[in-house]
Amino acid sequence: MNNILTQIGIENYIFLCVTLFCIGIFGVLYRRNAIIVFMSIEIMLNAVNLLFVAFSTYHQDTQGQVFVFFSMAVAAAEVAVGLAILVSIFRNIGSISIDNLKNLKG
Amino acid sequence: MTTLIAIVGLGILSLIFEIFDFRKAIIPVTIIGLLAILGLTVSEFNSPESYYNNMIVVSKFSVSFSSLFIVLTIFLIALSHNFYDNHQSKLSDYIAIKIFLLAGAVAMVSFGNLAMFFLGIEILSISLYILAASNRVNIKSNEAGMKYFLMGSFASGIILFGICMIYGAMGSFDIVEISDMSQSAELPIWFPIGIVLVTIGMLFKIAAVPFHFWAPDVYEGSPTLTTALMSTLAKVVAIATLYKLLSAMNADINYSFQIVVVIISIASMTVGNIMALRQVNVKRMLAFSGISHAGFMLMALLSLSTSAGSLLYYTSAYALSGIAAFSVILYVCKNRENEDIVNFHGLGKTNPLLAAILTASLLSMAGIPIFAGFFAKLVLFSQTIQAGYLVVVIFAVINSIISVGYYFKLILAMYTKEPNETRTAKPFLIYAVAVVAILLNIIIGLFPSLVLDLLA
Amino acid sequence: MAMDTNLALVLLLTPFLGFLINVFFGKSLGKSASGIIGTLSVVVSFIVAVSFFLQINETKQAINIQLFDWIQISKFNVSFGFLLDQLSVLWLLFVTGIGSLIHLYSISYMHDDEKMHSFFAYLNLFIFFMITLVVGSNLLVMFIGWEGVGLCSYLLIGFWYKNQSYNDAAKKAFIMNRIGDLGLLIGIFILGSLFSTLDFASLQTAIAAAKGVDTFWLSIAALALFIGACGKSAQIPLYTWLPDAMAGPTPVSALIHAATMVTAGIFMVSRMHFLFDLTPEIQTIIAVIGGVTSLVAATIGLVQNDIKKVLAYSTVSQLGLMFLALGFGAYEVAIFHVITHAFFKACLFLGSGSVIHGLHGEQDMRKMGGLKKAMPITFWTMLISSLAISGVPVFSGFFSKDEILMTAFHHNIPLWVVGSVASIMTAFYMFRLMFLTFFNDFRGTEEQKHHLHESPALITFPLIVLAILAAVGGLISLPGNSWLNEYLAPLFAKAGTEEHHLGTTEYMLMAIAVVGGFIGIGIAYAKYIKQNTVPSEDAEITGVSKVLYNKYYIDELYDSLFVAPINSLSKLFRDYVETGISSLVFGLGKAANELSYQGKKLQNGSVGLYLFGFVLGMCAIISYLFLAQ
Amino acid sequence: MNISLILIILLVGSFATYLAGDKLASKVALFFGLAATGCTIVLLNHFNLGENISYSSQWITLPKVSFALQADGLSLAMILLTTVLTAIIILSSFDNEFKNAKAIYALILFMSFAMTGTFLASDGLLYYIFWELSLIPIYFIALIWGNGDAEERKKAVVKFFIYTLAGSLFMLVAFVYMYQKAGSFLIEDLYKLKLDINEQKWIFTAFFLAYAIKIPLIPFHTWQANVYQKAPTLGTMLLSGIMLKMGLYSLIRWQLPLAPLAAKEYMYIFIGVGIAGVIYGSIVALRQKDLKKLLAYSSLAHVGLIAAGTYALNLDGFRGAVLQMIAHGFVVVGLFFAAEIIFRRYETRLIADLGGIRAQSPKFTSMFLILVLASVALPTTFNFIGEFTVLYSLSQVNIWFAILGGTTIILGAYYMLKMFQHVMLGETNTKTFADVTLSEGLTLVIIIAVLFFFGLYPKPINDLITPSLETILNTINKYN
Repeated sequence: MNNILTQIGIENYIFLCVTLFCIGIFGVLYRRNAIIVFMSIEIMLNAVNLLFVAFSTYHQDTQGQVFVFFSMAVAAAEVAVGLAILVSIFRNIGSISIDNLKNLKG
Repeated sequence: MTTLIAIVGLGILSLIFEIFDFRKAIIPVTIIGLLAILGLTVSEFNSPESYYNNMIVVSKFSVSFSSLFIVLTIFLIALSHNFYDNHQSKLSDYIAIKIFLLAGAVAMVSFGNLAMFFLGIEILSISLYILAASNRVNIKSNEAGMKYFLMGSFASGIILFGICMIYGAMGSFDIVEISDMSQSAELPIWFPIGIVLVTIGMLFKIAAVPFHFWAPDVYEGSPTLTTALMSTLAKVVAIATLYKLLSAMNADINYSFQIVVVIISIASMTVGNIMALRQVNVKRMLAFSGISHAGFMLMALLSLSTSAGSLLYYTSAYALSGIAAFSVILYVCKNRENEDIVNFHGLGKTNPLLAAILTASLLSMAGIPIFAGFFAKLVLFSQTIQAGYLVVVIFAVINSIISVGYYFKLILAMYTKEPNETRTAKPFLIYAVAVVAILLNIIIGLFPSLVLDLLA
Repeated sequence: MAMDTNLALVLLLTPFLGFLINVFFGKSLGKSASGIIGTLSVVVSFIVAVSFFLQINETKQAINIQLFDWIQISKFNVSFGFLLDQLSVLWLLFVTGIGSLIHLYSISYMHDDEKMHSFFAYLNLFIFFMITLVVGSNLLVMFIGWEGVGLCSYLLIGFWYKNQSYNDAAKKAFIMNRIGDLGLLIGIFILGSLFSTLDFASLQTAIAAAKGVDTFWLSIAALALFIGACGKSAQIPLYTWLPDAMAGPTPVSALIHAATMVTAGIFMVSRMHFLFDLTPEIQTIIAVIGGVTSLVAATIGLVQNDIKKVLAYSTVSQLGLMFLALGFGAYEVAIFHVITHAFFKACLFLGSGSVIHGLHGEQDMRKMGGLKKAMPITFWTMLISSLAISGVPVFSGFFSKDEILMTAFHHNIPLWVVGSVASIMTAFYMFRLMFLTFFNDFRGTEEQKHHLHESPALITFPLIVLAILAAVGGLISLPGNSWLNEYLAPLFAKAGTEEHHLGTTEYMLMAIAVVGGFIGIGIAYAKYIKQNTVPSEDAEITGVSKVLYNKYYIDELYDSLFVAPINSLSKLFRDYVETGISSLVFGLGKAANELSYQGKKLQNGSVGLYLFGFVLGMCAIISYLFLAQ
Repeated sequence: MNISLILIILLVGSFATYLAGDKLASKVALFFGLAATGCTIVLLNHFNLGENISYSSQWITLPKVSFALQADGLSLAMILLTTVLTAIIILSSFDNEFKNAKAIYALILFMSFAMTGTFLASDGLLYYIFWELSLIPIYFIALIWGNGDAEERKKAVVKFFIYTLAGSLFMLVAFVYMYQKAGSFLIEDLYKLKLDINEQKWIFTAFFLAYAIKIPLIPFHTWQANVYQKAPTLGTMLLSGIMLKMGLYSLIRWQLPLAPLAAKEYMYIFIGVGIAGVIYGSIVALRQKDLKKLLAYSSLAHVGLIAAGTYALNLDGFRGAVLQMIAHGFVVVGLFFAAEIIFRRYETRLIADLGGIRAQSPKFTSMFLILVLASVALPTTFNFIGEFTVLYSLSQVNIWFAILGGTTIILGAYYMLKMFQHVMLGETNTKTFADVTLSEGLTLVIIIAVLFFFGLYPKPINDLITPSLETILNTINKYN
């Protein structure tokens, strides 16, 4: 493991993850379909997870990998809640486009 | 530590009660339980200690803030009796969720490790998403939940990324180690970036400009009790955590970072107050006032080393008056389709006591003397001037003047308008909560040292 | 000394007591009772005054009584005190003396008025304040009386308060006096800060001692004081209130606006003579103003048809003569004329009152005439007084006026001319008055005609007394050996020098004055007896006489210069400035609201936008913190 | 036995009044008002015997705030004014029928409690707290019991509240700033503070904002006339009689000693402002249609003169100002009460609708006239003493100030007599006007008695206030 890191270099991992993270952000910003927004958020989280792993290898320290489990679990829980909310929205207005959520404003 | 465990236990207990159908007993039991836990927590005040190799660190700071959270939760649960009386079947869920939320809150202020911090904030957030959307049939509630969820998880992503960066820089999640290392001269650039990202995430939670957009919508859409919870408990937790985080990370050393805080704080005050002026929906108005108060609280971050006590004081003052105000709102807007000011017309005649309480809490928020809000502002001003940011104080003053404008809109509606109909019901718990909350507010207003000296 | 104090208090407080009684019990006491009480209270003070007079005349010692500290100023205290010396006692004599006569007169004159008791209350109050003014031992105590008499004249001019035009006259009088009072106050301030005392005695010594004092400030002070005098004694430019003051009941005009109050200015100047003596330029101003006033007032008097208005203007003119004398430092001369004038002018007013009484309120001389037979006593008394005022020899006026003119001649020929012309005119209009009122045949309505009757004894008695005094009053200061001058000598250091030995010039002057007087009378006789002309109706008056009849349009001038501008300014402020400022204040609130309104549009409920803001903020912060540095 | 007793009496009184219920409220309130007055007099006596009647105790450790009440001649004089006027005001409203009377009387006592505190507090923050506290009751009094169109009233009152609050908040900032320097809010520590001229200028301005709005001085006066007009008369009395004096008192107690250099530098400007107020107020008063508004503007003129006197920074100025404060307090309360009496009879305050009252009510007329004369400072009334002393002090600064300020005795006479003429005189009014009732008469008589007594013998008050004023003057002159 270690030598791979030395070959490639931690920076590249960081760039990769940042790129992924930004892709996630742009996804959140530009897509209107709630499901896809969820997925973009997932991309963000997973980018971070990947970075965690990379760092933990870099530091030769397992805490980072443990943390990944935390964040996965949390992400799962979040999505579960999110989907639940989405379902009830779909029940109410029959659409999952977040552009329809404009009753509350001003 | 025991606090945390006890709280979780209590949450589970309330779920079990549901199974055995002791629905009636849930609220009393939880309240009693929480009181017991409060005692337990307070007893830990003078015995700072850390558990599970610094996962949880019990300090004066954590204890005092957790006690505040517990008190607030007690109020909120007491209020929920009347609030949920027409869907009893889910009562235990609501209570349980609130208690778990409290657990998250406590975890957040007493974390010794970023993992704990992350878990805490997620527990808090997720419970809040659920509560916000808890009124399934009401599209507004759904929308509020959805908006909060989307942005909240986005913010969590940012926080997570920040934590990751910090980890990358320090190779550890342990606060103590991190702060030790942060003293050393050369730090990788990731570390400050990480701190900033985490800070931004927390700023979102306390709804500071420009991360505040969610607050008004979510506050308006969510069930009123949830709004109360968000505007009091959630906000307080977030600011306390941010404070702890930054003081642990020695972020106040950096001047340009303080400039950012200054700008954000001024912006929050101003935007919050200006926007609140034209609101007709009371919850929405309080949301904006909450934003401005977030701005005030941020002033505490300008003198990290000294302002723990004053932050505690400000948050308690704010939260208590918020609780009092919301309990009146709960009473007034029960079984109404909205929370517009119209509903408050003539409250001064139909129900002088509650009107007086609401007035008092609003005056406290506006910072009129003998109410705690005044001293809260005073101590913050004093510290900020000491820190050399007179300009912030000037803005704060101007904003306090603006804020009077909309607080008084409500007071005027209560006293000068004719009542549209009379309310007969006099739910005991709401009265009790309102009175106790405002009394506490006045007491700490008259004897600020009670709170101020805790963390001095 | 204690004796004196008590006496002084009696002197001062009996009229006040009378006032209180009349205020609180007047109505229940009934008219006659309240009248008698009022009169008695003044008579008492008169007696006390006489006793003081005898004492002073005996000892030549001024009595100085200090009661208690009144106002504390950092540099000095002002105490409540009385100063009874030749001057004040002299004034007391004729104030209380004529006062009692006029009270007596009023008992009958006001008997038909339902508010008689309040009338007497006011009169007593006036006497009280007048005494305070005269006996005050320092400028501020004098100021109490000064303002007090102003108040009383306000109350009495507006005595028939249902008539708003009377109230206007009262208000005008009060405010014009106030203008003078401000001057007086300023003078007091300056003197106070220069010499840190306001007490007459100590001021005199202080000013005498003070060599280093900047004479500029002294002159300012003197001028300020003189402005005060102008207000009270109706001199140009502040004289216009006096003619309007005739709105009050006739006894009031006699007492306040002829005999006593209006002479307060002369009193004050003579009191402060030690100041004026040091400021010759101010004295010149005084002389000039006095002369001009006497002439202007006389010219106006020529054409007035209201019997009281004529007397009013003659009063102004006579006061002008007195100031003329003051201007030349001839205080005792001025005082002499004050006294004689008090006699004959009071008599004239009361006489006119009796006429008006006889005609049931008619004041227009064009509707009188031929009253000689109907009311002989009134006629004869008024005739004597008219002779006196016209300066016909042996009558009192002759001596006093002659003294003034002589003094004027010795100092300043042009002013002497002015004075002489004024006195000729005086002779003319006084006899115009007499002829129009008493000669030829009655021009009033039939109904009035057979009600014509002589007034009752209570009215005629004071007339007779005053007429006698007017006739013989001159004796107190005969040219050559003047009792008055000697009496006042201790007061006015250089009084003696003013004494003129009677040389040819003096006799020549007397002759001129007398001839002038007779010329005036003659013209009047020719015009109103020979040709038997009657002044034309207001509408037909034209040319110069129109200007005169309208008093040179001075009132109109003042209105357009001061009153109107202030009022329109007030309107401007009220309607525009006030609203302007307040809308400025509201404007801030409005602006905030507008901002809020715009802000609501930003909060448009779209998650996308919110997140965009979020990210934007985040980028801004990061770029500021990391990319900028 | 110390001065906190007065505060206790008033506070207890306000609760007791509220509990007493609508029937008894006025009586109970009057009782406590008189109790406070009596207590004040007793304490005054102790004070004159040289006893120390001040009270001080630690309150908040951090920031260091102590509950310090200090009684010197000046504050005692003001308290005497407050308590006596409170009693008078309560007495004056005996003939009014208020809805929810217990509340309004309780508020009155509470307000007088707060104002007393303001006059007593010798700790900056305590002072500020009382200062703000006094705002709440009058806000509700004016809002709930006021007269005229509700919307208009609301606008006026809210403007008043926000405006005054705005001013005082800047004062708070100034206090906090000084606290950072001095490490304490205690007045003596603040007096010891040596700030440089620029700091002083800022502090002076901050204080000036607070006081100029409260007093009010032009151009910060726009709230005044409307609120005076809209508030119920006893509210107006509280405002004009006492509350406005808080501002003037604070000039002497706080602003000038804390920023003496600035005060000296700006002296002429602020005297000018005061005198401009005199002239402006008098002129605006001339053409007012509403009796209460007219009185409001007359009050504006008078306080302008008082403020000018304080800014003259000499003993006479201070002394005259304080005397005039007290005198004006009484006379203005009397005048507003006269307006109220008329309103009770005729249900209007429009001068145009009045007139011809004198014939029907000799007693009322004479008392009203005396009050009018007092307010135009006729000698032997208390107001003359004050006005004379103030004008004298101004003449010490510059004779022109005295002359311009002196126009008040002309213009004042003009608008007051004009008002009197059109309100009271003229043809007998068709509507009958009952003469004063017992309580009305009593109230007016008391006021008039006070005015005349001190008009003839101001020495007691003079001796009371002079020493404290001298100490303050010394503080002001500490720099040179």
